Amino acid sequence: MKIINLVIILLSSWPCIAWPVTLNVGLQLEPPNLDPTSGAAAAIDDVVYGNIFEGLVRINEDGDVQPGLSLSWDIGDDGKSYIFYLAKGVLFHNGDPFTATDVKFSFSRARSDSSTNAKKYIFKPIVDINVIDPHTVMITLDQARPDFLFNIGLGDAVIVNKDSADRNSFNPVGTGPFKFIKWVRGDRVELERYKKYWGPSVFLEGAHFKFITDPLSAYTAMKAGDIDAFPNYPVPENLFLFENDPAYEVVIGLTAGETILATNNRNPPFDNVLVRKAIAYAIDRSELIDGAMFGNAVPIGSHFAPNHPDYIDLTGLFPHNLDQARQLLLSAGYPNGFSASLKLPPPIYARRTGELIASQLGRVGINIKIENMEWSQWIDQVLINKNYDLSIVSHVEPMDINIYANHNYYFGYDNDEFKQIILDIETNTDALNSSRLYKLAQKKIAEDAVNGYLFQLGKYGVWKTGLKGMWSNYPIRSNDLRGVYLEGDKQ
Amino acid sequence: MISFLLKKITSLIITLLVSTGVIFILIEVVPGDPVAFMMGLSGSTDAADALRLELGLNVGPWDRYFDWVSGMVNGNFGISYTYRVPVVELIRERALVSVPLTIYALLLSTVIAIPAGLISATRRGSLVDTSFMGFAQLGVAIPNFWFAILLVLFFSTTLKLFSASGFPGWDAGFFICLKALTLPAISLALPQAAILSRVMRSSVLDVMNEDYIRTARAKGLSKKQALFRHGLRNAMIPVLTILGLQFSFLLAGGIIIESVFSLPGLGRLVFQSIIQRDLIVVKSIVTLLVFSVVTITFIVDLLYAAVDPRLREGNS
Amino acid sequence: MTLLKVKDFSLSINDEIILHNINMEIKAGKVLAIVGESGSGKSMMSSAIINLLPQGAKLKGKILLNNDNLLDKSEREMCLHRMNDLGMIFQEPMTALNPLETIGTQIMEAIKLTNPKIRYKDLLKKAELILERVEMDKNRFPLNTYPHKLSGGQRQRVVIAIALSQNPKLLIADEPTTALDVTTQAKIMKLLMKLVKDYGIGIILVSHDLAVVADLADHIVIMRKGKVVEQGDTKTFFKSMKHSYSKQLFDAAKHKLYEKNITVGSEVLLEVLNLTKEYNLANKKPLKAVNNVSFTLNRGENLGLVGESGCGKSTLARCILGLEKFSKGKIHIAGRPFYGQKELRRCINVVFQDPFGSFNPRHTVERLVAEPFYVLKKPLTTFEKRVKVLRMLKLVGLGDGDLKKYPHEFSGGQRQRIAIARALITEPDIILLDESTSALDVIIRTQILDLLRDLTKKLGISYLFISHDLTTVKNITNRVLVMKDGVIVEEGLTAEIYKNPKHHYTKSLIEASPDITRAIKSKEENNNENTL
Amino acid sequence: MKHFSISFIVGGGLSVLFLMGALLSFFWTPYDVELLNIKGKFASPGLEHLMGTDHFGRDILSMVMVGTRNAIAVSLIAVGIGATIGVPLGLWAAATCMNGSRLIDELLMRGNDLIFAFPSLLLAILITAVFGPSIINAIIAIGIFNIPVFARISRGAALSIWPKEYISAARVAGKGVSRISYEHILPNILNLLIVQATIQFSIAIIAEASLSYVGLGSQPPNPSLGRMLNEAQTMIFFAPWLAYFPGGVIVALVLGFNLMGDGIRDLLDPKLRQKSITGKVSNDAS
Repeated sequence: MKIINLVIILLSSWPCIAWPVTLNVGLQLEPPNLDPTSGAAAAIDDVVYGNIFEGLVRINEDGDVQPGLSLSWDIGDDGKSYIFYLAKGVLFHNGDPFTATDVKFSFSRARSDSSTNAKKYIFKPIVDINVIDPHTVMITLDQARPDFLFNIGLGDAVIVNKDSADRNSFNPVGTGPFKFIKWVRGDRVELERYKKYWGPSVFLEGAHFKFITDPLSAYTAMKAGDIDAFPNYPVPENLFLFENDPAYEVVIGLTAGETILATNNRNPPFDNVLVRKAIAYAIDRSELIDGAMFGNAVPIGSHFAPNHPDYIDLTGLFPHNLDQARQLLLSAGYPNGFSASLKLPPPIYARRTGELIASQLGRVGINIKIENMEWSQWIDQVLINKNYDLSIVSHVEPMDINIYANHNYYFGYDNDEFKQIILDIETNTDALNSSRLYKLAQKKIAEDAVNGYLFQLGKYGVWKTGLKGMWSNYPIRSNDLRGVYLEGDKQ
Repeated sequence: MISFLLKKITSLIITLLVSTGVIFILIEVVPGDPVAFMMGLSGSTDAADALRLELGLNVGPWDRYFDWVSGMVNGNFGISYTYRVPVVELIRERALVSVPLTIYALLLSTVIAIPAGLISATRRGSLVDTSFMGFAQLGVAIPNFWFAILLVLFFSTTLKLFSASGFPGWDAGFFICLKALTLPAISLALPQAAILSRVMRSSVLDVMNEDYIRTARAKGLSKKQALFRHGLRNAMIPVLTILGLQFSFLLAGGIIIESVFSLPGLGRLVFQSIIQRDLIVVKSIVTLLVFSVVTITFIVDLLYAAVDPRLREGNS
Repeated sequence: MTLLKVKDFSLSINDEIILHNINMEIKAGKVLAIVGESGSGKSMMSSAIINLLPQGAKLKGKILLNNDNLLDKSEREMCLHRMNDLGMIFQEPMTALNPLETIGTQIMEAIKLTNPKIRYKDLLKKAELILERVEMDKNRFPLNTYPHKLSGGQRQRVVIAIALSQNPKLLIADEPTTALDVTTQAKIMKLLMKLVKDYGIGIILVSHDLAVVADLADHIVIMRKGKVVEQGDTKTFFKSMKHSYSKQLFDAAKHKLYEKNITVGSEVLLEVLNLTKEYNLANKKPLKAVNNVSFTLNRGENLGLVGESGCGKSTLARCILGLEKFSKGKIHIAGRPFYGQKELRRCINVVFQDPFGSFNPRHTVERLVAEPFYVLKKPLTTFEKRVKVLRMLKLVGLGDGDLKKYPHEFSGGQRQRIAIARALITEPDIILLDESTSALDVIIRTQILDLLRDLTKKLGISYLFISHDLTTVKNITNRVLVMKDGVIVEEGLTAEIYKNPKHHYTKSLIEASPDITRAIKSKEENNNENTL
Repeated sequence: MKHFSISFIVGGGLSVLFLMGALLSFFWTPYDVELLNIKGKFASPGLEHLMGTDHFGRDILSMVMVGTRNAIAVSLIAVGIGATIGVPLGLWAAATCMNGSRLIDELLMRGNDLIFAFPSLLLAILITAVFGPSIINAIIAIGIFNIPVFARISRGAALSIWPKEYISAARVAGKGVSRISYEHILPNILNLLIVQATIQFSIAIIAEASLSYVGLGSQPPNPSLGRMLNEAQTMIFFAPWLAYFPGGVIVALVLGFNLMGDGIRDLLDPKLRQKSITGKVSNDAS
């Protein structure tokens, strides 16, 4: 029925569209390839999710699970078995009809040993997929998995076509409202409205995703009118220039990116909770947000997205207090502080926050040595070899608090109590209960000050005034353009 | 002539072979795993292993080296790890931007520099000379990326004459592309032009002191005639060298400019590839760049021979 | 009738006076010789006539070409004059031609300038004709030959051809043969004279050597320090010359024979046995620069080695000095085989040709002269060195004050004295004089030669004097070797060889080498013919 | 002695000015360059902050001073490396080329070509990819590319000195190749090297700027002109001084050293000097 609403909304908004246009969308990162079921690059979903590819279900702007290729579904009482009722008359861009077998194929492909799907774990719990009829498919899990529905809404679980699957990386073929035209590597990917789209037709003639790495050119391209919309404008500092310009609209939303001061709980002195708390006290979030993000970010007190219903505000747990911090250091046995390295990945937010953090910790006698590095170095040293003291990074995966349950993860947080909570969450099916458990989990890691919790990364949407229907939040990485249209005259 | 050619060619080949070795070793020691990069912060390990297998990263360095070199010899540079398309194709696409850009920049700089150098040489010590050389000094001193930024600010955001960034692709039409390449070309050309004009000036001055110019003047040629009929070709020899160097420099040196204008050029590709540890691409491009440099110096040598009969007989 | 008249002409460059109040006159079909040492301004004079002067040149007075003053001409008019009336030949033929153009194009360009309407066929013909005029065989040297294929003499011919091709009224030849071998020099000079006769061109012949011009010039102008010292008709000049400087030049030019009262010891100091030095060239057969040469040098002997450039004499010298490895044969110094080892090095030293190139410009005279001490087995103290150096400087006629000076503070002659001091400082048995006086002005040259003679006698040093110039060798050696193409063609007592040379090459050398006394004689003879 | 040319005076003046500023920064800067003050960010140039403040409220003047110091230090050391390795190589090559075996000469020169052939910025990036970005690696990266330059120029110059007669004289005195290279060749090509060094220096300044512009080179909080420019880019529209001052300093610095280089050449160039002595400036007929 949600669909109906959508249709109504769209219909009601139909008259005020001047005429269909091809939208120039600016992205900072170019995807390495266009197959969302391969690598983990968020840049892939930026382009293809919801536009070229669709899953059984769709995550919408608010992070809710919506019907996708499956218009509705039933869940067995044990929470293990799912029956999906698929949409009819759906055609892949190569003309093949979409049926239950495609679902089976896609998921089996993702689970297979040779699969290079970054989120294989989504498909781990699947024990059986059987095609009941061309438009009905039943999936059985090893146990109840409340997050399963959400997960198969992710880009990694989109439905692909048997014949074209292997070429998706450079010639993606999906069921989405836009079909792939061409990819001028290093410059843009061109999409065109798919005439035979099964769902309500979209307003845009097509879309060009232009890749603009350089933050300066991001601004100039926008100002010079080369770009109609920058869904996630890379630099916050000159946002206000657009805000002051009536020709542009700035929408500041939230991403699923919890920006944290990642702390290596394995090594001294950070294995000492007192030290971690001291750091928590030493951090001045308002200064960080003001200085590094130019005010455009929301402070967080734990590893949880503020716009999630189960979110609780824990920013007050360790208010900025230098004396407290010094006290704790003293009692932890570091009266005159210590030295530590801070390894920073490339993104601007990390680099800037890093410099500020360094000076903030410096105030309580913790002498920080900044080491800037590229992603692969960071992944190599920090993520894989856990060879680091502190780092700053934004965890953009939605609902990823469970990473704290994995003691081999680079935080090195090993806490049975917390593991139990996550286990409960994963197995329990009752909504109320799960909400309680999530809050518990947030509290736990916040109190243990596993990491320094800084702020939720903002999504800075900048587009020409009159452009409607762009996502204002990033619950998952996607620039779903199905609802986008340009109001008034096309300049 | 033949021996001259042979000598050049052999040294060319040797340089290339050695360079492939150096490059390979260099790349081998670069830490960071392309697969890990592609898998991101929460990639599952067995998927990573599968990918490693798929990319053929599980074999030893020697095998990889020989596969690589033998592959290159018959034009197969392998498949890009990240883009999953033949490296040759990638390079072709990018070269279609970088090479024209380079040539464009080179043309600009020559068109500016040669006359400027000539004029200031002939009008040595005059106001024109001093002002030209002043500009040259300035041109050498301005970092090109910095100049590029100023250009963008002025022409794109203020005057809105040129689009700030991006490259439409040649199928969009020649002049549109030319327009897109203009600002980058200018910002690349300026320092080169500055250098070139200085070289041109000094070499013309040197030539004008040659005895054969005096002979020519004794024939009754005016100073200018003597310079143009007998001086120029001699003066061009050092200029040729610089031009050769500049071509290869520009071809590789575009990295920063390309990213300032976000042009899909070789420079940015290789930069990206280094970041993404798409090492097979890095290897190939670096090799290609080295190759281009070597061949260009080779061509320059041939040009010398074409200009200078003494070299043609190889007795020099 | 007067072709060119220089009247009260003065020239200054950047307010530094180069020429002062010059007066001279040349008639059509006559030869005017300007003689002077380097720095006398003779070259500037010639450049001034054709008005190719450095920037900042100021000219006063008159230069009248057929009674119209060249100094009033605009640059464009001057170009026309250079095209039609004036031709010039320069000292350095090696660089006088554009290396990138064929000799044909360079000649034809000149022709085309004088008559632009000429058809290409005729142009080619004329060019070939002119090349023949300067005795360049058109089969050996077709028009499409590039300069680098030609020897110095041949290039000079091409330069002359270029000048002629515009059939000028006046030809200015600035030391046209100084850079060439004696035999070539003679040929070129003959050619020039022939042209005077054939075309009735007037020639201004600039030279540093009176002997060269004595028998060619109708009129001689002696210049010094930018002034005309003396001038007059050649017939009478040598008898009537008054100025001391002219006399000096004259004496320097006529070489007295070496007095032979020296005692040649029996002890062999240097022995060269079947020495051969091969250079293997790229894709050519190896060139024998020195081919199976043998000779000895006894104590007290003054041996000369004469040959033209490229005959291998310098290579031979370098082998003897241990600067080059030789292919075959032996060199014995003091009876022991020498291959550049230190202990024998002290027995032999050298004085080079170029007084400018033979000193490290950054070292003081003291350090320069003391350098050979490096060969001594036990090093001397700085004091001992200084004492020896001072003594040696005194011997070569330099003062204690020069000890701390740098080479560029000395004149060419003085430098050569320093070079001699350096050569003698370790009291070697042999010194090798490699063209040691060729680069010097005639007067200085005689002084240096005298110095050498005295010193070697005083110190009992034997020397091997290598030169292209017979006359020099003649008056400083008692025995002489004549070398050609790496082979010694003739050997004997100097006096003997000069009286009756056996080998035709030696003959040609002797005939070619300018000799002023002979020159004057011949002049007088053909005067008498005229008078008879 | 020939009086100084204008370019020398101007260039020398500029260079000295910057050197002083850089030296001064060791002892004193108006503000602490590591002192962050978010409250006072984007202060426009004025009495308090002569060059204004940046997005962290740091004093630009102070940062420029230290940045200049770093740039100069990096360039000096890099050029130093290039010279100390390159010149001996060049001399050696020349010596071997003049006396017998050309093989070593060939090898050395091919090696040079190889380095020349490598795209410099790329190699720098690779180096930093291997060892991580740091001021040291910037120095190495720039230094490497100075080696062939000096090797080449000193070889060429040495080759022109070797045939001189005073070299033969020295060898007649029994002196060895290395001794001659050191005693006779080196002093006589020094002028050339000095001139080249100044040129290389100014090139190195730009190289350092480019490296730190792309994030290689000296790391925060240690300021560097290139990185300042990079950070300034996105703020140039409302805080232009962030870009103008560091950029201007780079330009002036390079300009200064280039001019000084030219001036030195005018003073030392043997060719010019010889002309001024003999007064033989051939036909520049006016």
